[in-house]
Amino acid sequence: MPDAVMTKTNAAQGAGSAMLEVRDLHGFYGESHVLHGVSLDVRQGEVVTLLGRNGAGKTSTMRAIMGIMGKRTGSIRFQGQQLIGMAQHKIPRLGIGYVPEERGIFSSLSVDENLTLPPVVKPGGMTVPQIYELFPNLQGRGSTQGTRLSGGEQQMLAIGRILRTGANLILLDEPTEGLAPVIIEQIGVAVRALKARGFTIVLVEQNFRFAATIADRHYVMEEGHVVDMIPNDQLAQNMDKLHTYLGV
Amino acid sequence: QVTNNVVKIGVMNDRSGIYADLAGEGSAIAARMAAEEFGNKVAGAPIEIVVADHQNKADIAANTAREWVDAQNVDVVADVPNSAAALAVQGITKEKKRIFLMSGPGSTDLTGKACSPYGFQWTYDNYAMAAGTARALVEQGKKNWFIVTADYAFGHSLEDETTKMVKQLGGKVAGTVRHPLGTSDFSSFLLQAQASKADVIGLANAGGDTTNAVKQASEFGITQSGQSLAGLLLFISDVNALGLQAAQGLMLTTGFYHDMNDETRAWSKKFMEKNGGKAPTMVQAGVYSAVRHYLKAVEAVGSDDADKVAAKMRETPVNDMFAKDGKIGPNGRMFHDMYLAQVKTPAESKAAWDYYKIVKTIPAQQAYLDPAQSGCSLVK
Amino acid sequence: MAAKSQVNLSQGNPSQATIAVRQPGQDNTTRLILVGLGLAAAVAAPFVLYPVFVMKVLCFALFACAFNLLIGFAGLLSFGHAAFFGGAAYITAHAAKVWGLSPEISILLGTVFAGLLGLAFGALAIRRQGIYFAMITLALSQMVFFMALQLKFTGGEDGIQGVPRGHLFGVFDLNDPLAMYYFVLAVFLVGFALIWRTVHSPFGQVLKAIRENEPRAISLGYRTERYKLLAFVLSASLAGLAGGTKSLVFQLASLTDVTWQMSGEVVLMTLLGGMGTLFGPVVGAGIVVTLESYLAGTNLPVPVVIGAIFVVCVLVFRRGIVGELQALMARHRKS
Amino acid sequence: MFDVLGVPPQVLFGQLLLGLINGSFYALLSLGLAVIFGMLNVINFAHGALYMIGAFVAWLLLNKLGLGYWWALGLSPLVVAVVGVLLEKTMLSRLYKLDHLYGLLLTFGLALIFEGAFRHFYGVSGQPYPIPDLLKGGQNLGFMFLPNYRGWVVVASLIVCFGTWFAIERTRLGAYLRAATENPVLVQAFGINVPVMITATYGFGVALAGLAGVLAAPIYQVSPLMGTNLIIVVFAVVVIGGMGSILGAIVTGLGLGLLEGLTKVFYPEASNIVVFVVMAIVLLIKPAGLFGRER
Amino acid sequence: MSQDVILEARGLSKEFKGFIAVKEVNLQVRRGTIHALIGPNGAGKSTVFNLLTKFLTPTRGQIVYKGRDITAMKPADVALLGLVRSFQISAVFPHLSVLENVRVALQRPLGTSFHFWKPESSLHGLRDRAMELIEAVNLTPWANHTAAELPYGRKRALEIATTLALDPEVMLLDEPLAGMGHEDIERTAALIKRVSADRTILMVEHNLSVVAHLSDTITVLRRGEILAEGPYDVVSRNPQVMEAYMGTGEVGHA
Ligand SMILES: Nc1ncnc2c1ncn2[C@@H]1O[C@H](COP(=O)(O)OP(=O)(O)OP(=O)(O)O)[C@@H](O)[C@H]1O
Ligand SMILES: Nc1ncnc2c1ncn2[C@@H]1O[C@H](COP(=O)(O)OP(=O)(O)OP(=O)(O)O)[C@@H](O)[C@H]1O
Ligand SMILES: CC(C)C[C@H](N)C(=O)O
Ligand SMILES: [Mg+2]
Ligand SMILES: [Mg+2]
Repeated sequence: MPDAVMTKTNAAQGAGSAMLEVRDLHGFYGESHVLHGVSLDVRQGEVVTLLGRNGAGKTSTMRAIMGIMGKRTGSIRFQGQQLIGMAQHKIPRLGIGYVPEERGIFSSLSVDENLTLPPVVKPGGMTVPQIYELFPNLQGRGSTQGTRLSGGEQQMLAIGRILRTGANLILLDEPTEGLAPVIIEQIGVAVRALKARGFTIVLVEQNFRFAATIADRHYVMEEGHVVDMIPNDQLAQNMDKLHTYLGV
Repeated sequence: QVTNNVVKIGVMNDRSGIYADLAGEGSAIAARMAAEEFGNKVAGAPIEIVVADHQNKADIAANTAREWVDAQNVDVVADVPNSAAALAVQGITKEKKRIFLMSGPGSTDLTGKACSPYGFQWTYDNYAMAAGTARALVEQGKKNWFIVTADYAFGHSLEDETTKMVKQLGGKVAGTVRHPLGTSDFSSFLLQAQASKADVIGLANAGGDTTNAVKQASEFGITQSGQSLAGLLLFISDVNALGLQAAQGLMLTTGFYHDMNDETRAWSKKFMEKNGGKAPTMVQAGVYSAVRHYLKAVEAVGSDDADKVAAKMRETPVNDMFAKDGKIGPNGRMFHDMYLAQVKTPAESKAAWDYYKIVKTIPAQQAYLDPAQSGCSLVK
Repeated sequence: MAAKSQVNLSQGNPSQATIAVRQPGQDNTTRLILVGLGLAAAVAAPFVLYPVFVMKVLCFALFACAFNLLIGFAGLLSFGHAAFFGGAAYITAHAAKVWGLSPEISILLGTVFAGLLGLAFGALAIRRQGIYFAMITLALSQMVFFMALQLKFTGGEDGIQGVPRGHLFGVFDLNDPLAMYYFVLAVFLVGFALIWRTVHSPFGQVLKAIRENEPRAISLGYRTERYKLLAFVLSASLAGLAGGTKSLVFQLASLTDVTWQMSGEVVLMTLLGGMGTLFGPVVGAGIVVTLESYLAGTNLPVPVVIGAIFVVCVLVFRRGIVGELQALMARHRKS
Repeated sequence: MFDVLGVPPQVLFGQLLLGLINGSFYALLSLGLAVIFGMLNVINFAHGALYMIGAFVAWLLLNKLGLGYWWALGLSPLVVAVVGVLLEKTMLSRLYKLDHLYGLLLTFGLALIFEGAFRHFYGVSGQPYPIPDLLKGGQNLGFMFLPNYRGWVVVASLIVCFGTWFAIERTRLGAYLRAATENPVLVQAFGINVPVMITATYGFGVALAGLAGVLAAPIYQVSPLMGTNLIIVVFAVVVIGGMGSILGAIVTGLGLGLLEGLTKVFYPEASNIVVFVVMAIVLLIKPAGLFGRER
Repeated sequence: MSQDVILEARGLSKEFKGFIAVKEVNLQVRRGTIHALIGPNGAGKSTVFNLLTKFLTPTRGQIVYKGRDITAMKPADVALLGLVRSFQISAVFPHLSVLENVRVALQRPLGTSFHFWKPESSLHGLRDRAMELIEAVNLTPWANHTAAELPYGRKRALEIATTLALDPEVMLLDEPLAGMGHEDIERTAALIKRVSADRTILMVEHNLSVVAHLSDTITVLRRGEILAEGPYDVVSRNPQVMEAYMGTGEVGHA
């Protein structure tokens, strides 16, 4: 069924067809309890964004999914498999790729080494030439030290290296943070291209003008849980609501 | 009347280091054997024996001695192998008027510049070593020497006693090199010794240092190439550590050997039973002899007053399995015969610890320096 | 800086390379009471305990406090403080024995020497932080060790023995144990007071700031090297003061005081007592010294016990005794 | 024979060769330290103690089980590695979140414990360990007599050193190591089991120390303090080479060995401190060390 | 004209091992203005900041501040001359209280900072001034909390207060709004406007709407070189700038 008809409530029920299904997720950094019952669904081939103010818990949600957060309870199912309690390093091997907020390009590795670092976890990943095709800026920078690339190029590299692994769910955390508008557009182009190739994408964004150009649905987070879900084509109606959420 | 009604003997030596085998617990055992002969009571007071490990560190030795005397009223300190430590202890026992029975330390300063009215150097000293081993070798015509010296009080002293002796007999010392106490790799020192082309490489060190040096000398084909080695202070424990294969033929000077006569054999047998079958070194035998002599003096004067006891010890000759008619000089040197020995070949050795051939006996007067020349202020 | 290169499995801010440090406890009344009791105990001590032992404790306590000034308040871990402690001991001993100078002058010379040595070390080491700093100080102090081993005046393995205690200001005969004791106590108190003042001075404030965030301190116009260097020199000098005094107490200066094990020992004392607390090092020193002299009697291997304490402190007890107590009091005050 | 600067070549080359031999121990040990530091950012103060344990295991194998040198060469690095793994799992791993100085302090404490324990049971005097028959005897090189065994030590350590260097700098494994050093959490999030990698690295690093221990046994004898005497110099080597730099550790290790040899010829008194002098100079000119990159 | 130029870079260049991060930059910051430095990531903005404040030494070129060549100076000394910077990643003293954070900056001019024998009370005089500054960035309720407890936005505010405590003539702010939520952005922007009254500000910022309404002059960097300079509306219409930086503008920061 088309996203249009999907509302927040039946998003929860639509679990059956969901590729990623998060239920009542709680997350902690040592003492501090930062995720308070997050529930959301992502379906095969969708682009979904997490919107919310600073500290709303967007990054934490992603870290929780990847299992790189202190303690977490509740349920995270990926293609039916429970991720909570699974060994950290096994999670990515199911086919989940993570592009962190801070990009995480390695300065002690060349661009090529950075690109080929993440092990291939599934067949059907992109080849290095295909990646260069997708991100022309990276062409011929192969031997450059990773962190010598400019912020934007680093962002592309960070995304590119995940595409190689054949992961079919990709978590992008603020791909546009601190990027120049022109580069934001390039990233947008790339993400759409990925969607066309059938990748499923979860995207954290502050900048929803950008999000609006690529996403199918938007989850809004506040104080560590999801407070609303707005399909992209209903954005117009919900603008003012959204503005209050994000305090614009 | 014995102060606070106990005679406390502090046996201080290296219990964990390169001198542990030649002194260590063995010296404590020897001291206890002496006490037992007196039924652990003397002049009506019980004898108590405490031990401490000075780890070959002068400061630990000094602090222990100070605390023994100040806080635990120890009456007499015994052994203290390691001349540096012994010099430190001598300073304190002298100031605090306590008897000091030195069996381990070899430096002649202890009965020379640094002598004390309460200090007795019992078993051997570096002069005796030179007078024994060095003389013997020079007289065999090995006149050109190179000396490898342990870089502390003892080594320095042994180095110049040997040098004096060699020169005096018309030999020469081509060079010397100093190594830190407890060196594991002698290769670069031996290399210099080898380059010197000397006939004899004299090892002015002791215990583990000597055994290491000897082993590595053969590794670097020094002995094969015709230069001969001389352990200027070798103990039976060292020979045991080296094994006869490596040690055979070495000349050495000793104040005691367990297999000389029935008396020594009898005592040594008792000792070995208590000491896990290890034969007594001269240091350990010396501790027994010194402690025994001290206790006899206490018995005789019926007091542990240092001055009285020291005087008594001086006037009574020493007679036991260790020394026959030994005499104590004004500088605290105990004069007794020494023996020049050679290490047996594996073939010659019949039993465990059957290591030495006694080549000759060195009469006390030759073996030790005349107190008059010792430079000790107590001699007039 | 070192922290940038860390394997940091936490999400904590990696640019904070400073050891967990407690602020000195606020509770002043309890403090004053403690101080009062401490003083009383210190004055009475020689009548109850073996004076030489108490003097040893005081020397090491001062040594540890000096060290703590650096680790606790400037966030610099020096693994070479023995060089200052032992170096000063040699100078003092030599001055008193060979040059026949009076005790106070001899100690002063030792202290100054340590300060200058600190200046030299600092100049080299201050350029690096964290582990690098520790390694460099360690290596430099090892250099001092070998010099002590080889230079003539230090007497190598034998050390400088039979150092005369002499007459303080030409008046008080320090061979009298009590006189010596109160002299040492006075030295300790002076040193401790100086440290206390330093920590609570404008300079101390800047030190804290540098420890917290050096680039920011620079951007505020502080020439941070100079502050760290001054802290280092102060710490070194005080360590020297302790070492010089010790050499008179034991009338001996020896290699033991310049070994890296000695450097490690003072780290332990401080860690055990509580880094960055004013009284921690004193407590730590007291415990370690007592323990060592006690263990010497038993046939337990001293280094093993010491090492074990070290490990336990690092794993579960990082605040140290005083640190933990302060934390307790703090929690108490909250609830 | 001709003299070099008034020094008989016998002495000069002899000392250089001996220097090279010491150098290969420096190299092996500092290599282990570098690998560990590079990955865990821990200065492994226990390295000297583990080197000692390596030697002792060899000695025990011989005296308790009658297993000779060649067995020891394989087994004791293994044993040491196991010890290392246990240490890492039970203790070190709890400290990564904290300031690295705690790692230094912990391993310092461990060093005290190990050395103290062995010292308690075996005393500090060295236990002899025989040279394997295969390597007895020696070569007369004209300027000096080189015991075969010492020759072997040089060869063996060179092979191990450069093998390790290649594995880490030139292979994929190396890329993982370097990456995990920078950002373990992320590497983990790529599906690589970082904790295991870290543990393995520590195990490997200390195994190198263990190996050095076995190689050392026949030369330096087996004594509880054999590590203590060596480790600080090795620290200096690591600092000079540039902490964490593999190649730096190897090259500096061998280089300083030779330099020490030279000093022994021309100014023996300084031979103990020359390393530290060099360190001071290097730090003044290149604070990150000869091969180190400023991080 | 040039006499009211307070800070000037002449032919400033910085290479990192052959890689040129900043190339021949000539920059003139006029006294009393807010001057923005924008450009795509990696253009060299932060590097320029680091060069101007001497946290990096230029490979080539010269820096003139108030007619005086400061190219060879140490960063601390530059700060002493009233040229003070903030950092791209928030920089406070986490375990000091907010008050102490500000006071550390205030105490410097006293010249007693090396006096380890003076009591802390010698600093109490600074309290009132500190509180004023804290008020100015409305952190008063937080004054006695440690900086670590502050939320991100407040940390930036504290950082600005600390910088202000030095009463700098020129403030360099590196992405003062980066990673802030919208309400923080507005508050901080307002604050910057306020404090710009009697001083000069040079700032790096990606948030164009803020840049637009704050800055008098904008310099656009690209690959280490100056692409364009001038007031916002001029620069923003420059086709090169659009191509290199703004793009079609439809997805620029809200
Ligand atoms: N390592 C950490 N330790 C403790 N608390 C943390 C840690 N990381 C994040 N937090 C807290 O968790 C909450 C959620 O943080 P998170 O980074 O998920 O928010 P976010 O929505 O991603 O914000 P942003 O838009 O700034 O990325 C915040 O209150 C933050 O302060
Ligand atoms: N220490 C360094 N070593 C090598 N290259 C560096 C270094 N610092 C910066 N660079 C490079 O210089 C270029 C400019 O970096 P800079 O941080 O100035 O960019 P920026 O304009 O601040 O970008 P952003 O907007 O992302 O902060 C980048 O390509 C960067 O990779
Ligand atoms: C027991 C002896 C080997 C000690 C050595 N002779 C010394 O005087 O130091
Ligand atoms: Mg985030
Ligand atoms: Mg920047």
